[in-house]
Amino acid sequence: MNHAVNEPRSYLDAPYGVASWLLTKDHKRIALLYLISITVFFLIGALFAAGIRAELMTPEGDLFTADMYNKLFTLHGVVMVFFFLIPSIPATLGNFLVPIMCGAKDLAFPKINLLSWYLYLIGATLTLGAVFMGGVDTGWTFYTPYSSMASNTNVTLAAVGVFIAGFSSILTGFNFVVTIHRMRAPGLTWFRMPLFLWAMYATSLVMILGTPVVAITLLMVGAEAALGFGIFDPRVGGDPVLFQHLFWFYSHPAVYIMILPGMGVISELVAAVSRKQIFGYSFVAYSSLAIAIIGFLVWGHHMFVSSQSIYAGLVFSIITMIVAVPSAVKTFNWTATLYRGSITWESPTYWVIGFIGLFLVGGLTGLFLGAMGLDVHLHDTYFVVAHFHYIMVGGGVMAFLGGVHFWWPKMTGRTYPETLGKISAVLVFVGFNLTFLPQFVVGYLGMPRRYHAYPEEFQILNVVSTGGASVLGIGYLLIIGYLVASMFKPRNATANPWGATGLEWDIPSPPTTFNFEIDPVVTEDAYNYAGRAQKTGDN
Amino acid sequence: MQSTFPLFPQAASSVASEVDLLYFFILAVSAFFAILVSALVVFFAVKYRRRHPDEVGHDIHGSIALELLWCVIPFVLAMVMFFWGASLYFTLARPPADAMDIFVVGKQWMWKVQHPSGVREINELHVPIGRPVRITLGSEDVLHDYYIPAFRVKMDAVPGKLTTMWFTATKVGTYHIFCAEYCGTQHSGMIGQVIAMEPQDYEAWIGGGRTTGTAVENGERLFTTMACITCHKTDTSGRGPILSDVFGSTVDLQDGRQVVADENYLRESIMNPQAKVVREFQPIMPTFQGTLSEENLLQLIAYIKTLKAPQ
Amino acid sequence: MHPAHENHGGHHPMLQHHFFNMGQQLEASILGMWVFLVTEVMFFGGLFMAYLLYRTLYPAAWLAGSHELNEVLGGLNTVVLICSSLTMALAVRAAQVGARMAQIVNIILTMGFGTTFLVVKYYEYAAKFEHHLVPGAHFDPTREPAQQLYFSLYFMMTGIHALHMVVGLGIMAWILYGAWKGHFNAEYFAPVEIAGLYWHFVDIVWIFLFPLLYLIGKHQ
Amino acid sequence: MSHVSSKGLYYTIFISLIILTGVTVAIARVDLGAWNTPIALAVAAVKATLVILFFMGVRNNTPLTKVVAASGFLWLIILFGITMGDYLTRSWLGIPGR
Ligand code: HEA
Ligand code: HEA
Ligand code: HEC
Ligand code: CUA
Ligand SMILES: [Cu+2]
Repeated sequence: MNHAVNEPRSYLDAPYGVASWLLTKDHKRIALLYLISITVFFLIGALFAAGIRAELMTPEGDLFTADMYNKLFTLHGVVMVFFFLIPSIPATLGNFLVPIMCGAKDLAFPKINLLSWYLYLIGATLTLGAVFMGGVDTGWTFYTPYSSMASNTNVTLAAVGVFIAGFSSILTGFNFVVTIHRMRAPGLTWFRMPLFLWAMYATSLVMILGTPVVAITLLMVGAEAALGFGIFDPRVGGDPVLFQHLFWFYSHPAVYIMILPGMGVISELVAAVSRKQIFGYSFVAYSSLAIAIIGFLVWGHHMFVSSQSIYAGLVFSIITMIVAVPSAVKTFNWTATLYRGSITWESPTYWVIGFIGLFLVGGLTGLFLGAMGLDVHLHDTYFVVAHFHYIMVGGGVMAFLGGVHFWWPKMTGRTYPETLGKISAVLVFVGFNLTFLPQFVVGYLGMPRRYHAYPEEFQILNVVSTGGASVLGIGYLLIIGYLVASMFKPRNATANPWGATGLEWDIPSPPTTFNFEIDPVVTEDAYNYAGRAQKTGDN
Repeated sequence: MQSTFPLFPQAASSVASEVDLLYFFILAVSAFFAILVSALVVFFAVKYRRRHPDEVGHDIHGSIALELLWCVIPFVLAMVMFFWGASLYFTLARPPADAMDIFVVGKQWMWKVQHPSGVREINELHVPIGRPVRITLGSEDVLHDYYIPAFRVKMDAVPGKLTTMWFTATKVGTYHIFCAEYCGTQHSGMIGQVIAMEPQDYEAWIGGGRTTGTAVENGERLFTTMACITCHKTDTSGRGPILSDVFGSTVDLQDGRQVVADENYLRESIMNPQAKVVREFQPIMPTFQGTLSEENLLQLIAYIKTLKAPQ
Repeated sequence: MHPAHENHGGHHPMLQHHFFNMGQQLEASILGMWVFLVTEVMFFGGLFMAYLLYRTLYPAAWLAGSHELNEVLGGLNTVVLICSSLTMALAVRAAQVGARMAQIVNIILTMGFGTTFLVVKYYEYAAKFEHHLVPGAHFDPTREPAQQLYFSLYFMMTGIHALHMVVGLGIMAWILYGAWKGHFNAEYFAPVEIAGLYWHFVDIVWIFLFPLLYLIGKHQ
Repeated sequence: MSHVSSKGLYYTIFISLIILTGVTVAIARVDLGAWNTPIALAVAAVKATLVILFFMGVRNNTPLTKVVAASGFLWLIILFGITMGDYLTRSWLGIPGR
């Protein structure tokens, strides 16, 4: 690229210094701040996971005490869900891309965006404080009455931490909704929006409508644990199952907070790596909304054996099955997009293929759990653990890493070594399957989750799983290694290394502070690869 | 027990093979789609790989017919799964009328079992094969969950109420019992064994156990020692309602509501008597919260259930 | 500010750089506020859910609990809040027409009503402490246990509501400062408008809390 | 949205709200059986609607704002409806815990 003297500086260089970063209102810088923080929390969560897997090498509970083990999986779950996966794509890629894809200079409320990062940090610090003060042992689900009455660990502190982090997530969603409604560039109609925006919009709806409920619920648990308020206390007539209703009213939709952004990323990537209009654009767009909305009606599928009424169970089960259909629509449309595409074999493609495979397995095993009679056997076994890791790690994390690899040149202006990119994708894929495939088997055999010690006959499968986790861990560490290393190299990325469509690829890598020199006007549909080829052909 | 490296659980109850059948059905559907989609993705990715750097894909926008196809097929399959799963769940939820009653109480961190004959055991459960067993579950502290993988049954024990599950063991053997709801430090130690026996062996075993009376007898004794009898008499002279025939009847309450007197109603009437006050009575019955253990409660309920008005 | 290539000349001084014009900025903030209020509805919604369930399960306890509340004070507070909503609406109107003095007077009145509400609430709470109606170890043991549920919810609902009032007073103070400085006029009144939306929302919560907590079975 | 409502409108709404508060209190003293609570809630809902439409200006706002304002209440209905659906059908089967 030709650097003219008076060309505005990139967002990375324009004002320099620590304060200019910590007080920045630039959505792109906030995205990077988030990226660093969630990576730290991913590593913390992964360390807990390494602890879990190491303990489960042997059937006896020998490495850690039972209490210690319980704290390990609780914190693993809490950190991974609330401090890693929920903010992962929205707060990093979303923050970076939503304004750019809208053709706007920033999010609608830049200060609130910064506030959300600080709230996240405060929440995370409080929860980590709970770790240092001795940990929490309730499981990430905080079920009452154990959490409110029986556990003598730092439940209140951890709950308050999650409560505050919840507000950071609400603020992110709120910013996205307003930005997408009010700040789109002229010509950017709803059905010209990139599918990533649709996905972020749907995700934001869930954040806004669901998160407050879990916040107040955790507050009730805190009030009960700290002050003796008896809202879920059976001794005064309170119902512990009410907690489960309130918790899952948020936490089931929250699983879509974790996967919808990933689906959005994959939709972008599929189109870009095959240089093709996405197959069935409007179906993919609407299915995001369908998942977000119908996803609010199925929470009771976590409670089939909790003593909820069988009739409520029927309703939850049938809607659970229905909500699988929009996911199916997306999967088939991605596949069809590849048909007669022009598919590159660069690293994003590896992540796309990995995602589709693993998400499929994760999603399909959700159907086993949604069938009531079968869930009776599977509930709270390792089958469930395998199911959600397939979706959250195989789906969510793969999509996140795919997105990071795809937009890395745009975000940092640097490229990373392609070969390492491919090797790590394969390592993660193989390691992942080794870790979690055996858990389906051991789960159907009946091994319950949250078990510190287990019967001997389950050992071999658990050893395989731990071995797989080591491979997986190496894959992750490799990625972090070369991405960090690339930051120390000179900027060498071009504006559009993939030859992709989209407003973000029309501006320099890395972009300038206000993204666009000239306010963009959109005149064509998203993913208009054919039209673009036409244009260059005509020249 | 099992081999040292099992890959599939034993099936030792009447429902186990039905559950497995549904499992295989969904497995087959899943395998079909997983293989189909994965194969297509890899096939397309290879077949349509980029040949030269400026190439773009074909300009295909979609197809309504295809979209409908892959909405409808998964929907229909999912509905099959739903109905199958739901009907199986109904089977699992409704114990046969002739089932024998066993009481199980979960408590951090053990399972206390009480047979109808009054024999008790801890962390073990002896059952005869071929006979439906209905388990009434209670909890003394937090949530627990009684899980017998070989029988494919599981149910939460919820403090503050009673829950039910049932099974018919079909194969003699010893099987795992796990606590499947996280309940604190020794959650993974809250395990035990079901010992399924030939009926005659079971009779012998139960005969050899030492008891302090059957559950109903114990309940009757409690009814006197806890002074229930001072208010609940068999004629109208008591301050409380006559309890004969109350189980299963429809009770009129003070505030105009009507409830069916099931086990949970009886439980609540004893532990939190003022929650539902019977019409034309005063809310004077004291709470027995803290005085009666969950097991005693089950005995009292067993006794009240046997009370019948003279013909 | 930013050493921007962009020319602010001719733009309203309160226009932030990333908006095209004041209209877009106002619309964004109003939509933003409504979205925020939706989260508030859901936040209180969790408590209302618990209330609904337990009231259905334990009507007698709810009746007894409600009879412990002072209906007159609750009613007084309802009227106080409605007055504050009126003055708030008038304050927004004053900003819209650019009447500085009317803004100041109405905001001060709103704050006055808000403070009155909190003072009344303080006396109510004090009475509950005296009568051992605060759930937990000191709860009156002669009462039916389910009444604890009533009072747990009473304190959480009114407590969180009162907290919102306190926050509201803070916002009002900030708006008052802006009004004093004469910042708001027909072209730029978004802060007053969204502060008003917040204040009215808090009022609405109380409109529901009053009959649900204070007025159960008053005929009995 | 620079619509300015007249002061008179605000006073009218204010007076209606005060009257409706009086109505709630009065109705609570009459025995309407099972209807007491629904009517109290209906009056509260009317009051809330007045505040939302007039004081909060939704009446003159964009359709989008109207949808947003309604969505919170709609979602509460989902939460209340399904959860209560569970509790109210619990005894139907006559088997404890199902
Ligand atoms: C990102 C997270 C995520 C996502 C997206 C999902 C998606 C789904 N989940 Fe999962 N789930 C979790 C995370 C997630 N889940 C977690 C964390 C838990 C455990 C919580 C805990 O207890 O700690 C859990 C638990 C859980 C349970 C409770 C298990 C139990 O505890 O007993 C159930 C039960 O119904 C369930 C079902 C489903 C279903 C049906 C989907 C569907 O949305 C999946 C839809 C996708 C597909 C179906 C694949 C694509 C479709 C095709 C290729 C076409 C073929 C399709 C058909 C024939 C229908 N999940
Ligand atoms: C986004 C969410 C997320 C992510 C990314 C992960 C990642 C992983 N999880 Fe996680 N997990 C959850 C969410 C997540 N998990 C949740 C919500 C629960 C439920 C908690 C609860 O029950 O309350 C759970 C529970 C859970 C359990 C069940 C514990 C139990 O029930 O007793 C297990 C067991 O294997 C496990 C394993 C793993 C592994 C191996 C990874 C891997 O992907 C991690 C890979 C990383 C490493 C392995 C570490 C880095 C590598 C090294 C330091 C090298 C050395 C490695 C070894 C010696 C092994 N997880
Ligand atoms: C002080 C008197 C008193 C004592 C002691 C007492 N009860 Fe009661 N009981 C009552 C009264 C009065 C009622 C009806 C009002 C009500 O429902 O609270 C009642 C109701 C009941 C009911 C519901 C009956 C129905 O018709 O629905 C059951 C069951 C019950 N009692 C069981 C017991 C048991 C078991 C004990 C002892 C452990 C006991 N009671 C001790 C006075 C008493
Ligand atoms: Cu008992 Cu887990
Ligand atoms: Cu779910």
